[in-house]
Amino acid sequence: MTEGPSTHRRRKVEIIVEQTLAPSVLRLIDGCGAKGYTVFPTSGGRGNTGGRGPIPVSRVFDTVMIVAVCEAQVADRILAKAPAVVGVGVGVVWVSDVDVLRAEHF
Amino acid sequence: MTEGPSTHRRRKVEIIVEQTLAPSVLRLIDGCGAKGYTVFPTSGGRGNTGGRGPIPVSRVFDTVMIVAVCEAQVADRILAKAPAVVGVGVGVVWVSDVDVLRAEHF
Amino acid sequence: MTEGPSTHRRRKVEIIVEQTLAPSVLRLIDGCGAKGYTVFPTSGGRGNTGGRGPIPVSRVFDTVMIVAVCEAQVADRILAKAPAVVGVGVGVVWVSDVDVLRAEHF
Amino acid sequence: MSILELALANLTSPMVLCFVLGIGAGLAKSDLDVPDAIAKGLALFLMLSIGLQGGWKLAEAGASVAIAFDLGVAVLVSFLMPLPAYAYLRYAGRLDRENAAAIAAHYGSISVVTFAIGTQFISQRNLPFEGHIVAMVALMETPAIITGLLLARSARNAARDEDADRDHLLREVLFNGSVLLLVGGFIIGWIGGAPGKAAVAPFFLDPFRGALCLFLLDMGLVVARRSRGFADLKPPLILYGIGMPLLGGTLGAVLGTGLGLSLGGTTLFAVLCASASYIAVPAAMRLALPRANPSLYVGLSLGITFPFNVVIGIPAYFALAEALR
Amino acid sequence: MSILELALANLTSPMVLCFVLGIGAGLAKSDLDVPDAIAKGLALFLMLSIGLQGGWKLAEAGASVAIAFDLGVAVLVSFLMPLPAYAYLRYAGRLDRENAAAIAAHYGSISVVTFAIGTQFISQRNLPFEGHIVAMVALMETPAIITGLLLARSARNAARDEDADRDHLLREVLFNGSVLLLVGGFIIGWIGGAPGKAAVAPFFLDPFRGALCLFLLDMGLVVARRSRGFADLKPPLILYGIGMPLLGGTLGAVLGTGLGLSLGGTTLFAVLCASASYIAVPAAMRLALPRANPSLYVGLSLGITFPFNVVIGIPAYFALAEALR
Amino acid sequence: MSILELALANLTSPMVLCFVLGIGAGLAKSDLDVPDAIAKGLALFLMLSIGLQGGWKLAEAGASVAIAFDLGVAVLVSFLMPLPAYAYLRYAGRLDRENAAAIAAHYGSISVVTFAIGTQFISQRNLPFEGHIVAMVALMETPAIITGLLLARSARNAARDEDADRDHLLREVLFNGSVLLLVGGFIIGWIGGAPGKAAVAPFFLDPFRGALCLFLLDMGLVVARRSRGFADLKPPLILYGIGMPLLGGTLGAVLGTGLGLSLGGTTLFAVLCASASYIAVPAAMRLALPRANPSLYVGLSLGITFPFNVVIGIPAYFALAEALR
Ligand SMILES: Nc1ncnc2c1ncn2[C@@H]1O[C@H](COP(=O)(O)O)[C@@H](O)[C@H]1O
Ligand SMILES: Nc1ncnc2c1ncn2[C@@H]1O[C@H](COP(=O)(O)O)[C@@H](O)[C@H]1O
Ligand SMILES: Nc1ncnc2c1ncn2[C@@H]1O[C@H](COP(=O)(O)O)[C@@H](O)[C@H]1O
Ligand code: NA
Ligand code: NA
Ligand code: NA
Repeated sequence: MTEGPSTHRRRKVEIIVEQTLAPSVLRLIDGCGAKGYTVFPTSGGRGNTGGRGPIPVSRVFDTVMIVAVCEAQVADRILAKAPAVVGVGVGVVWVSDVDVLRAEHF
Repeated sequence: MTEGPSTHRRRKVEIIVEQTLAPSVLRLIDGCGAKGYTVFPTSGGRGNTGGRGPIPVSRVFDTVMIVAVCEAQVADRILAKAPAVVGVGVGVVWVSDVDVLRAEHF
Repeated sequence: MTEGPSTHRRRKVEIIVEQTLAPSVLRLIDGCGAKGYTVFPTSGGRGNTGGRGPIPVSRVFDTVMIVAVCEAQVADRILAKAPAVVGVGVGVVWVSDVDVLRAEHF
Repeated sequence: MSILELALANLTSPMVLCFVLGIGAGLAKSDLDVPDAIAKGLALFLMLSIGLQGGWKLAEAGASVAIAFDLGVAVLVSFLMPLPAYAYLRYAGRLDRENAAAIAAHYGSISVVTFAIGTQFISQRNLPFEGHIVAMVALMETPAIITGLLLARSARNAARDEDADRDHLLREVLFNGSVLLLVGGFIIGWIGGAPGKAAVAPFFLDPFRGALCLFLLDMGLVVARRSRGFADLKPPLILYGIGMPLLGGTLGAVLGTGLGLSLGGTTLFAVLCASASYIAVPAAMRLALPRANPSLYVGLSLGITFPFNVVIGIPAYFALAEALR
Repeated sequence: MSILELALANLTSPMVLCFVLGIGAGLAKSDLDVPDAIAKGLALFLMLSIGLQGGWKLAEAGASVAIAFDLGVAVLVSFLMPLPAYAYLRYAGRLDRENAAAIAAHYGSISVVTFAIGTQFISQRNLPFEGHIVAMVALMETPAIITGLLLARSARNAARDEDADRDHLLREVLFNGSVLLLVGGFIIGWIGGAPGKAAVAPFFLDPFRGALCLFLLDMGLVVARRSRGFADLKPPLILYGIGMPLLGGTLGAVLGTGLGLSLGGTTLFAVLCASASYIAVPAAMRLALPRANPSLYVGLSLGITFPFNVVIGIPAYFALAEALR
Repeated sequence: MSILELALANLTSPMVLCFVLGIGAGLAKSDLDVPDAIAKGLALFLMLSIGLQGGWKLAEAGASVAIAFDLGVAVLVSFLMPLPAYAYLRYAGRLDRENAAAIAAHYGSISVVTFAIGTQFISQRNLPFEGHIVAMVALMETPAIITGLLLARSARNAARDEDADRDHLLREVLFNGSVLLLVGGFIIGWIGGAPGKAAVAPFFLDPFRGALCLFLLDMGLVVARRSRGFADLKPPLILYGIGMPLLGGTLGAVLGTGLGLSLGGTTLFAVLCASASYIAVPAAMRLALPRANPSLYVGLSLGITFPFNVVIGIPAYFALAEALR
């Protein structure tokens, strides 16, 4: 596995939820000790609870993707607590490895 | 490789195509047996066929990214069939490993 | 590690910066020899320099994510030069492995 | 004019025809599409404009104790309307507590767009209406959410970060955007009076109906595109989606007449009682009752009750209000 | 007035100047930018408004058999115009079948924005025009796509999910958004007549030219920003981008005069024949002929023909129509 | 009318009340939200409209040497105003060179929205103003950026791709969108004159104040939502945020009177001198002085000076201009 100059192994947690739940997820991520996150808009998708395109009048059901890159223990804590938030409603969670520059940021 | 609590190895397929082709790609993904996907807007990019920023009058050439997390065999099937759709026009495809929560969703 | 039919190992560099810096980053990526990139809008995030939601009057502080999939050496070059651009202001950089179709595109 | 003639006249208005065009385009799977930002911008415009128009009317007419009494009645109606709805949905509709409560909350609340179409129906007939009806629009948006939550009581999921979420919900309910725009516009209109009106009428008043057309085009598209999700609606629920507005409209017409409102005001109060929320309440329910099925509550309020009110309900409530005088 | 005077007068209109401002800003690499959603919202507005205006005119004038005949001629022209275009592009332009067919299809179709500028040119001169010209706009959008596909025939890629794609294409062609808005607006205007017009004119009629200015500002930016892609255009193609609208405009002026249209109507029919699509047809071609090069077809229709028509073509077709009377 | 009465009258205008509504909604953490695209679309509209209005006025009044002299004075003021600001910020505010220079640049430049509110304040009083004041708006946007950069001099980061970035900055400064819209609109208005005005006034002139209301609602939301970041502002900086516009406004009123501008024109020139940029200059500073803290410069110009000017400053400069006659 090629490594760039002075990178550090971290975990990238990606969570897709309805935007109504996004604040709860962000609180959860903060609470687990992640130093940052980024929120991305989606144009819709399909999953177990059916398709969800953008529905202009009521954006309630739109989904966002929340990405947090963090240390492995933090990621484990997020994964352990995530089902309580994304388990009830709509949502998927996955995690993968990344190598970061400027490790103190993560 | 650190694994979060009770996660399951899957493949994440990412496809960038012009949005005109998106419906064909989504049909292909469905047809290969993926249980879900998410579509993301892009703000443009550059590739073999030149740069493509947002062109307001005619959104035809705008690209989207389609992400599907699925079992390895499903991913292989998608990769095998993708060139027929993305081969002609504009488009790139890549795939990587992720660990998912709630395996039954993928 | 499962590999799809005829894929090729590459590195995916992901950079989140304020959009004012995006042109500098894209020039850097081009200069390092990447054959393409894609820019994604974000809906905001939080990091070392505080939270940044969308601020309609002045989009200066909005961030974008730039994704470039490229050969390992190109990625190393980007990582080596990135701190000069993202080091001063706001920004994070990470990199991971992906397997691409149509290797000649990357 | 008979109800049928009224309904026909209503059907030839550009507003209703644009709604029909949107439905047609959506069912034909056309690529016609109103960008989100435009739809949201139009909604902001319509709500602020409705608020201003109410304020200007009140500035002309002046405030009074009678008005405060009317407003109190409106709030009470919004609190109580979910009760019969819940009873029907639990027993005739055979729904669980959470779904029944979520749907019931939608019908105690109101639909600003239905109200806007109602005002155009009234002003096409050159009838006046009381400015404080607009204050009712704002006041009736949220009380039913509380009734709904009380009905669903302990059904919420215990595992989640309840306190933070409750705060979030409270803020969403009290300071939700449409309520602030309606109330804010109302007060701005009231304070500014005639000079304020003269300054901004070319933006907020004259183009109102045209903007409503474009918004209804989008609404039609949305209704048609969500219609697949409406397939979950069984006959007793569809019956509810038509019967409940008729019940609410009748109640509103009777109460409005009793309160001594004008013909226009009575009709609009009936429209408020008959209409169901599909913006503010779904957002609150998604947060507070995540296990309730949105296809049911959005399906009923947006897919059945909204089109029914736009095409048939409004002229019917008007005819009833006229008959009751 | 000579053609030159007409062209000069045209050049001082705010619409054309806004287009020039957009081109200038784009060439200077300014950060000036019209958000996508606004550009799309303006396009919706313009198309619905054009449809309504046509419908209102028809409601005043009344329908007739002569009108149906005019419409038939317009459809026929749209079907046949790609033929000479294809011949030129294949033999003089030395293009392959797919590219030639794709470009030809664009010129059988029409540009709604060019038409909108034409209507403003006409109404600035206080000339009337027939309402059913607007129906022609809708009817001429799509027939040329079929001719184009027939010309390109088996050139499509066999590996793709053809049936589903053909369905998709058919739906896109038949129910494409701009056709639905034009036809829908036309019918809504026709049904609603004068009362409908009174209700929504402050939104759809009075601000029309101003909205067109903002839209053309964006068009100018787009043309300038895509101009690097236009570098692929060789002299025979550039010649085509100017010669083809002149041919189409002349044909339209002659046919319009022959059909007995008014001066305004004849000019606008000429504008339709002269203009080339850059919204609906590129979308269809991208799907149906993915191997055709979009830089060529968008470059020609948007980069050469559109500016040519806006600045020089429209006054020229008007002068010709006047001379033919 | 005393300053207090003027301020009170100003406070009941729908524009200012909408700003207050936005601030209230933002502080209450309401979900009220103006989509980005709408806010940006409104900004485009307002700037193009201001440009056009100036051009139409100039077309009526005619150009002259005196006008060119006025414009020269305006440019000079914009170049020099950062100097006293920088001195204060360095010594009383105890800021480092880069932050002091960045903030100073903002106050030499202007705020188009503050200017727009000023024009409405003036026209509500039926006072005329000179069309070329609008040219000043465009001319005063950017000179202060250069002064700011000279003050910060070698403070830039050497590691970055300086040449390319300097090019980028130069282009951003010279061809920045708002300057192009103001200048472009001005020229289009000037060339088009009365006929151009008649064509587009229903879009660009009549709805201007209403559109400004919606834009200010959004501004209020932004100010309130960014207010947490303003907490970094220490008392000497807050004093600066109020004292600097008072200094600028006084200078402007004196100079304007000296130049022989009308009462309206003098007030507006004072408003320009008093206002601080929060769109063009932050963008330039972010690129040129990345180490300067945006919370400081945006906090001051948007969080302190903008609200101060809107609520108190404009009436005060008007009263001063009146007193100086
Ligand atoms: N750990 C992280 N995970 C995901 N995104 C991050 C992370 N840290 C920072 N970001 C993103 O990068 C932006 C700038 O980060 P910073 O330079 O640390 O303020 C933030 O606004 C986030 O969008
Ligand atoms: N396998 C998947 N791959 C990518 N995105 C998915 C997948 N499954 C679900 N999603 C996304 O998550 C959202 C909610 O999924 P669900 O809770 O399964 O309905 C969907 O609308 C998709 O946007
Ligand atoms: N190496 C790459 N890394 C990231 N995105 C890419 C890359 N190559 C192409 N893309 C994206 O895919 C689109 C189409 O690429 P192409 O078909 O090569 O022109 C581009 O506009 C980019 O958005
Ligand atoms: Na109700
Ligand atoms: Na044509
Ligand atoms: Na200033």
